[in-house]
Amino acid sequence: MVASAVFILDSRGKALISRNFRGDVPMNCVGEFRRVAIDVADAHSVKPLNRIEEKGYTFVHIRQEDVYLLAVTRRNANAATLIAFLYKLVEVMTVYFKRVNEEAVKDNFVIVYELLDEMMDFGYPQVSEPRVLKEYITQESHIKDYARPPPAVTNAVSWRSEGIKHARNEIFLDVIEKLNILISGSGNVLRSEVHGSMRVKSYLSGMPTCKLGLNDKLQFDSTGMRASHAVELEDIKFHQCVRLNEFEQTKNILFIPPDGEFELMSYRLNTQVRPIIWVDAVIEQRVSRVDYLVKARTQIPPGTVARDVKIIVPVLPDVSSPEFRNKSGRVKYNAANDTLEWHIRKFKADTELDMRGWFCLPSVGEDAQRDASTRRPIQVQFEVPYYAISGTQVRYLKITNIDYPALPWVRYVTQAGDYTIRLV
Amino acid sequence: MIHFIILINRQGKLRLSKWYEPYSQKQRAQFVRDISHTVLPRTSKMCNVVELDEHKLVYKRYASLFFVASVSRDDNELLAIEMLHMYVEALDQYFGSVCELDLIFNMDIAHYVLDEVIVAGQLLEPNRRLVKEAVRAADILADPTKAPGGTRDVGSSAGSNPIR
Amino acid sequence: TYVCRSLKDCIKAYRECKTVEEERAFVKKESAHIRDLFREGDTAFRRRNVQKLVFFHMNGYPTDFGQIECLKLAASQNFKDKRVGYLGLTVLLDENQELLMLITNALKMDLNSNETMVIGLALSVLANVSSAEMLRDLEPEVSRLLDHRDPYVVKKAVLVTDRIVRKVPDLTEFFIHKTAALLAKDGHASVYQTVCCLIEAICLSDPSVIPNLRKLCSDPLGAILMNTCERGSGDPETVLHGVPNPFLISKCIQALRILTGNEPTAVRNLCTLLTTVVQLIEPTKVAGVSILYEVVITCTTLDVEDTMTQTVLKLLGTFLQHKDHNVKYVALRELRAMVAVNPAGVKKHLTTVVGCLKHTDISIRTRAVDLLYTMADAENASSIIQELIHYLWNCAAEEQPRLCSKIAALAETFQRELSDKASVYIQMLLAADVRVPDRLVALFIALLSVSDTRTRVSTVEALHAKCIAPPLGALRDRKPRCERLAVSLVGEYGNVWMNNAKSSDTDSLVPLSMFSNSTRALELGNSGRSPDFRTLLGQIVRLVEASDEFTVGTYDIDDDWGRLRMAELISIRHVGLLTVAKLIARSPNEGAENMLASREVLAPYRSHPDVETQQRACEYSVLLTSEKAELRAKVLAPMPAYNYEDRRTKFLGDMRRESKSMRRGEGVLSRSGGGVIG
Amino acid sequence: DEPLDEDAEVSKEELAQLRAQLNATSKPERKQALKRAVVWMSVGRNVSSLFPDVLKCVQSEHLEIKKLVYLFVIHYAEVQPDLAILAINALTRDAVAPNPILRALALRTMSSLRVENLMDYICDPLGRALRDESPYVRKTAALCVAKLHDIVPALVEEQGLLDELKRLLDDPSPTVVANAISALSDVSGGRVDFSLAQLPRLIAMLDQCAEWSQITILESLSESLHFSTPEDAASVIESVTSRLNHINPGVVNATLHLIIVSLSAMDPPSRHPELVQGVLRKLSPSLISLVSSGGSAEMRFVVLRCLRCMIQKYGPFLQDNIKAFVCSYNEPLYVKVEKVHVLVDLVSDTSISQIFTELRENCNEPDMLFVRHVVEAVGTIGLRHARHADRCVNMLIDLLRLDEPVVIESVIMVFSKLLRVYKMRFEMHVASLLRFVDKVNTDAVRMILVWLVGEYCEHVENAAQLLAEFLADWSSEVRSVQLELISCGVKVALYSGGASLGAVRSFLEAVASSVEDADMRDVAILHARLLESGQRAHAVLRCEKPVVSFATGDFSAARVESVLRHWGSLSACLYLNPSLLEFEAQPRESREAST
Repeated sequence: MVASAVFILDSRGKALISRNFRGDVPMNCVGEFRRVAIDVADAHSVKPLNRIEEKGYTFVHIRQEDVYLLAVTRRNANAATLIAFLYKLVEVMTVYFKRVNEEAVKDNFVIVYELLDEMMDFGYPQVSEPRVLKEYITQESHIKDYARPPPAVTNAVSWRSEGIKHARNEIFLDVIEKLNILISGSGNVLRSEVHGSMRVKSYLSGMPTCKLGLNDKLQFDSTGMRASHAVELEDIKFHQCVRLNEFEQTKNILFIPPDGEFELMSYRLNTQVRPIIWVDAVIEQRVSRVDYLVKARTQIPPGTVARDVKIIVPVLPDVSSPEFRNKSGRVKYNAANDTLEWHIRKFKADTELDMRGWFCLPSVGEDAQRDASTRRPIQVQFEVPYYAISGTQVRYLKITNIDYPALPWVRYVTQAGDYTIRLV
Repeated sequence: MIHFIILINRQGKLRLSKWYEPYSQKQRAQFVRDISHTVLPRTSKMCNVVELDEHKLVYKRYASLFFVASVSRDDNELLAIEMLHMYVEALDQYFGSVCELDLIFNMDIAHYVLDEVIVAGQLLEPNRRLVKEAVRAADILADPTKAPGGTRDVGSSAGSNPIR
Repeated sequence: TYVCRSLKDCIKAYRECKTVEEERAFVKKESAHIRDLFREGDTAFRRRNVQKLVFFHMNGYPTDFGQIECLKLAASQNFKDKRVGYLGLTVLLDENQELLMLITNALKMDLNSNETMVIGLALSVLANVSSAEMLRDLEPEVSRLLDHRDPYVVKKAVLVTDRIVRKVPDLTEFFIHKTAALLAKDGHASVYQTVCCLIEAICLSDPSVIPNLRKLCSDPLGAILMNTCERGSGDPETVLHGVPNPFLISKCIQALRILTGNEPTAVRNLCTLLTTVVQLIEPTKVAGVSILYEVVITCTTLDVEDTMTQTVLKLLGTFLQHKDHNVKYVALRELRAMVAVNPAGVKKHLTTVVGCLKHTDISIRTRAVDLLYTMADAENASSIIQELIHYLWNCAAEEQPRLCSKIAALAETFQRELSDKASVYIQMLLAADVRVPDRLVALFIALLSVSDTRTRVSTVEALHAKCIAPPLGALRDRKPRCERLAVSLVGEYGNVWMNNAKSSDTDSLVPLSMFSNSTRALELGNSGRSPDFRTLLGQIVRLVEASDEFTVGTYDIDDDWGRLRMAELISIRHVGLLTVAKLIARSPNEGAENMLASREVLAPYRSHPDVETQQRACEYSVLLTSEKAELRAKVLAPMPAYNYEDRRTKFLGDMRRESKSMRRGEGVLSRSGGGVIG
Repeated sequence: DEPLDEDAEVSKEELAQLRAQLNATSKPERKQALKRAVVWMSVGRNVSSLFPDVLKCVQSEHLEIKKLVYLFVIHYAEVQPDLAILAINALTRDAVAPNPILRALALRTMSSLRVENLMDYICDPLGRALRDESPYVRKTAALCVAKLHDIVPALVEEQGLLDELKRLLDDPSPTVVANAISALSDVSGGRVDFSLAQLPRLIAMLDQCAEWSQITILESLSESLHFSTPEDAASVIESVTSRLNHINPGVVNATLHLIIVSLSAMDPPSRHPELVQGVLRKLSPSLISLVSSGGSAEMRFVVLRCLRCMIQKYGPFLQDNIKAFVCSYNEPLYVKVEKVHVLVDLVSDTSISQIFTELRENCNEPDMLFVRHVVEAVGTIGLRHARHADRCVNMLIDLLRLDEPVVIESVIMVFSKLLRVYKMRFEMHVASLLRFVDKVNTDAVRMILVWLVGEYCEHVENAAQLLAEFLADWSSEVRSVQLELISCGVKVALYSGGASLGAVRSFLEAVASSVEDADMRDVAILHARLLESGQRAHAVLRCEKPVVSFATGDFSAARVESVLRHWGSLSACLYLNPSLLEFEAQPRESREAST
């Protein structure tokens, strides 16, 4: 794992930030990167790794809004670590500046340099815990009353400092489940996958050790309890505050939470679920016009409501004069993406809606382009509050080592992840 | 003769292009890309002629803008450089003190001025005052409300740097 | 409801986009609205929308749907519309000549207008974008406008005529007298200057009219030239850095030059004029140099007398030392043309020119290389070759192929010994490797096929020592093209080499060195030693195996240089198999042992995924069986010699043609005499 | 509005103005100027001449300003080594400051100067720092040793700093230990020699380490451990499995790396089937998570590339998770392509139908580049699994009806391979492939068509006519096609005789006399001689060719081992030899000059 230098570039490939850690690549190597990854016909399908044999260096890059984050190396470095580091850099900068884009980087370039200085040394990643960094990298610091490096930097608990106090001891849990689904043109569900994430806002005093109980089959098995509504989580990932060895042996989830917001865990299930929104579209292309008929149906438990449903249907690139007829929701033609978007604010359980659209079409047009355009799938976005599609539940959250009342608050929501329906 | 003239800025963005030969869209885009790769990195100490495949390029930089012309192999390069300068002078006369923004927001005028300086790839008029008068006369014909001597609103050029 | 944005707002919004994606989205949206408005037949915003499309077009977005609207605007009676319509047409219509034909009528109307500005606009369009048919259709109108009272119209009409003459040559003769008449009038400076362009166009399109045209035009032109030089064109605003109207003066000289048709009396008259020009114009300011430059060009394209040549050489000497790099560039360029006129005079500058190879500017370096190449002769060729090879090591990759061709041409022209040529090729290959053009590698191989054993052996030995014997380094340190050549030469001459080493004792081989005084002389191999058969075979096999390494990951390297080398390394496998077959088939000790060895080597490749490799491995394994001895002897016998002389002649011919096309005045004015290299 | 131009020259006026501001009396103004100098520096404009003025600002009380000054100093020290020495005073002063942050900053800066003759100044502060009370300073010092070694290796030897580093391996702070490991591996070019005694402590330490330290420890173990018995390996695997639940994909990957390297202690897998299968079962959920849409596309790419080699070695152990490799429309092309490759690798009797359905679906994607890979995948399944070959061939022939040039070309491409594997079995389709001669523009595919005509001239009715068409425009073909034409010509001429015999003979003569490529000339002459030998040449040209085997997979055994040994590294993801990616000390140019 060795990065020679790290750059942040704008969308045209000009360096906004350049930090050379090992002095073994010239700073103008960015030009080479631009040639192979930015000034190319299809910049979107450029691989994240680019090898410049003549110069002997390799680029590893990720994209974030309108900037590129780029690491260069002259060794057989670990690509996975470099990518993980670049994403960590994005995460830290997001904590500092809310967004990571050209504007934010330009406005805060001094801080970005300071962060890079702490987060990497001689090409090796160092401190990357945003909460800890915030304790000693801030704007306008003065040297005399300047904070020492927080012991957390080098301690075993590297994510929380001693002596935190809160008037009300509260902890909020948000269970957010994303449904990724792919439905074929003939209506078969080719893939369905639930990605869960548990985001925590913790405002607890002292050094509390928390214990979390889920209705996970493994947890039940380990306690010997039998439960009918247990779910089988296929893979769980924990924040570094969770004691992994403990979980490995006893399936207990024990942790000392960082103060503030963090993602405690994420999990994945492959169980076959019913598509929450079912969409069917009929597209009829004639000589000088195209007609659309789109039907949508909800498949959620009675009493729940799908919110902000957006059904995005591809249209041909050269249409004009759109007309729509629909009883509910708003439909608009989005020329920028060659799509029509049907937006339904509230979509009740077990209802079906439909929408019709007409476009004019020039009689001459590029068939190849039109053909490629109609092969794109329908995409759906939505949110169903108070509902976890996997059935995952938080059974309890206890604080084991300190005796003070702390109430956990839990919310559930299911959202569309990568939710696509193929037309052909 | 001149085959084409393009104006690009330091970032390689095209600001104006005029083609005196029939090139396809694809070729044009390729030329612009190649030219910006070739011309932009050149330092002020280098000469104003550079060869790129079959093109002989003559260029001159004014502040953030490069004026580039592709000329025939046999052309007098020194004279071609002066021709580009003529065009810049003419723009200056028309706009007062021309800057990149003037050209962005008044691309039509940049074209009209060019058409009075260079036609069919040949120099038409070396006198910048006559050029300005010709463009003004056309302006008045297009919009009779513009009395002679009245200044034209040249857009948002306020507060930006002149290119010369 | 959508409000049609103003042009200014549209450009502003576009410029506010942060990323390329945002820009694209904005343009697509705006284009969709414009499409809708066009479809509805809107006229209120039409002009504004066409201007937006002109802006989008410049930024590379599709705008075909606006072309018809431009036509409508151009045909409008309203000048404001017309101006925008024509602008849209000249910008949006590129190759689409059919659509262009549709505006012929509108143009015809406008050329007959009473309004000077309308005529001027139409003439500009006609001059900038027009097909031969349109010009033919509108020729009567243009011809009439040449007599217009307003010089503003006349100068534009002259340039349209220039285009007519270029595109429709058969109309040329109509304009001869018109041209003369325009010069005779007491006209406007810019009219004279455009007429000079027209004269040039006429002479180029029909050289047979030159004598006639000269009779009519050269005197008035001469008068205009002298007048302007002495008194200026009467227009203080055309004075550049103290030089009166350099554009007009240069154009006059150009026109006069082409009018001479290289006829001795005419040339003498012109020289008299030019001598005066040289006295009147200062060579310090660039504007002055640009005029003197025309004088120099005249001297390099026409057969002028010696005094004039001397004057020009002196001028070029000062140009070469000029502090302005553009002038230096021009000097190098023209000195090259002077080689044909006065080689001795050019040679004086040799050191300065060699110094230019170190200049930071590639334009200057390229010119210096060309000049050195042209000024080479039997006497200085060796040292120039060495300078160029030295430069080959240091120059940019994209310069290398052309430079290699030049070095080869010099060696082929001036080196007498084949072994000396071989030495140049080897140095070139080691310096430029994959950038050496295929053709030169072929020429080198052809050369070896007709040279004596000693040259062959030394070449094989030298390349073997450089590319085959050492352990294989990292990919970027290898020289794939040299390796491939070395492998192929070992196949053809390896046996000769081994026999030679066995039969002769070391002393009988005299060391072959190429230039006793050169800095970078490469000693060709002359050790007289060679590896034994098994070792050599082993080394070839190692290279072949190494090339297998690169088949899987070929596309995971992202630079052209890397890929080029990969491709070269992969083809080493093909050549290597043939070399193995040749070595074994021609080996004198044709025992069962060799046959076994061969089968061992070839076996893994008989089921190779690459079609060509498998084909070769299978064929050669059959040929190398004992029952195929007779066929083998015939098929794998030494290859016949190349027709080296033909190839050499053809190569030098092509090089000469290329450098000729670099010279000016092709076709109309031809100089007598020429340089050795051309 | 800053002129943010790379390599734009900074004018004299701009420099003078900035210099004045750097020396201004007002603090905010100085700070602004300093910021601007650093901005220009970072976009590549040359402001090195401001070095002395920038250095003056180091007196400031503000840490932020100090950091900026030191950033500037590091950037220009190599260009202006004589000026860099001016910074030494300030740096040595800060190296003994009471605040550990400042001590570490000074040390980090000094060791980043990369100027040989300044390195003597660093020895004392560095020696002290390696034993500093603050772990923050010690962790910085550990890496400084590696930096120093990079510039003046002799000095590190001389000062005995490597022993100091090894001592830090027993430091109480896990972060310090991790950096000591990084430094040692940097110095030795990868490997750190651990004693077996240190192993339990390192593994126990994992639970207390920050994420990057965990990665460092795991990676260095993967590089350095050698197992004498499968049981040792199994126990290491056992002890690190819990790391697979870490949320940082970098940690998960490093864990996978160590586990996979340990697994190779059980080679060949067939000897310890239940052990190996058990481990693979444990890894599967993590592997699937890494390639599922939860992670980033870039990480998916890295894992998929390595995974292909893993499957080639251990068989289709993920065959129950086919759905994880179904391509999503929004994924970048580079991920889709790898997923399709993995699908091919996962073919088994149970998964084949599902995989076929998915591949057929993918043929409708708008991106033709992707479809090309899908078609190749269908062919590859046929190549590897004889019992599915018929099904693949039918699908390929069916795909021809799409009439897409890209699809047709790749069908022809893979079909040629199928023919070389199954010989007679699919010969009947050759004629229908040759119907598309006019639709093919890619050189590699044209070469295959030429090969088909030559190899199957008995089955192609119009072989002679096709050959004549090819010969007509041979000069416009690329080298590979021309080479193939030579052997195709001779094959057809020998088979059909008559007019083609003369045509081919004169063609070969033309090649021999005019072609630029020596190898091609040799081949042409060779074939001309064969042609002269008449029927005796048959035995050579139409000799029995062994079946080409594609069954083992896309990679050589050596490549598979190399990828698994370096799991997650660049060489593994790019399928290049690790040696190719290792940094070489001397830059290319200087070597050329010495030649």
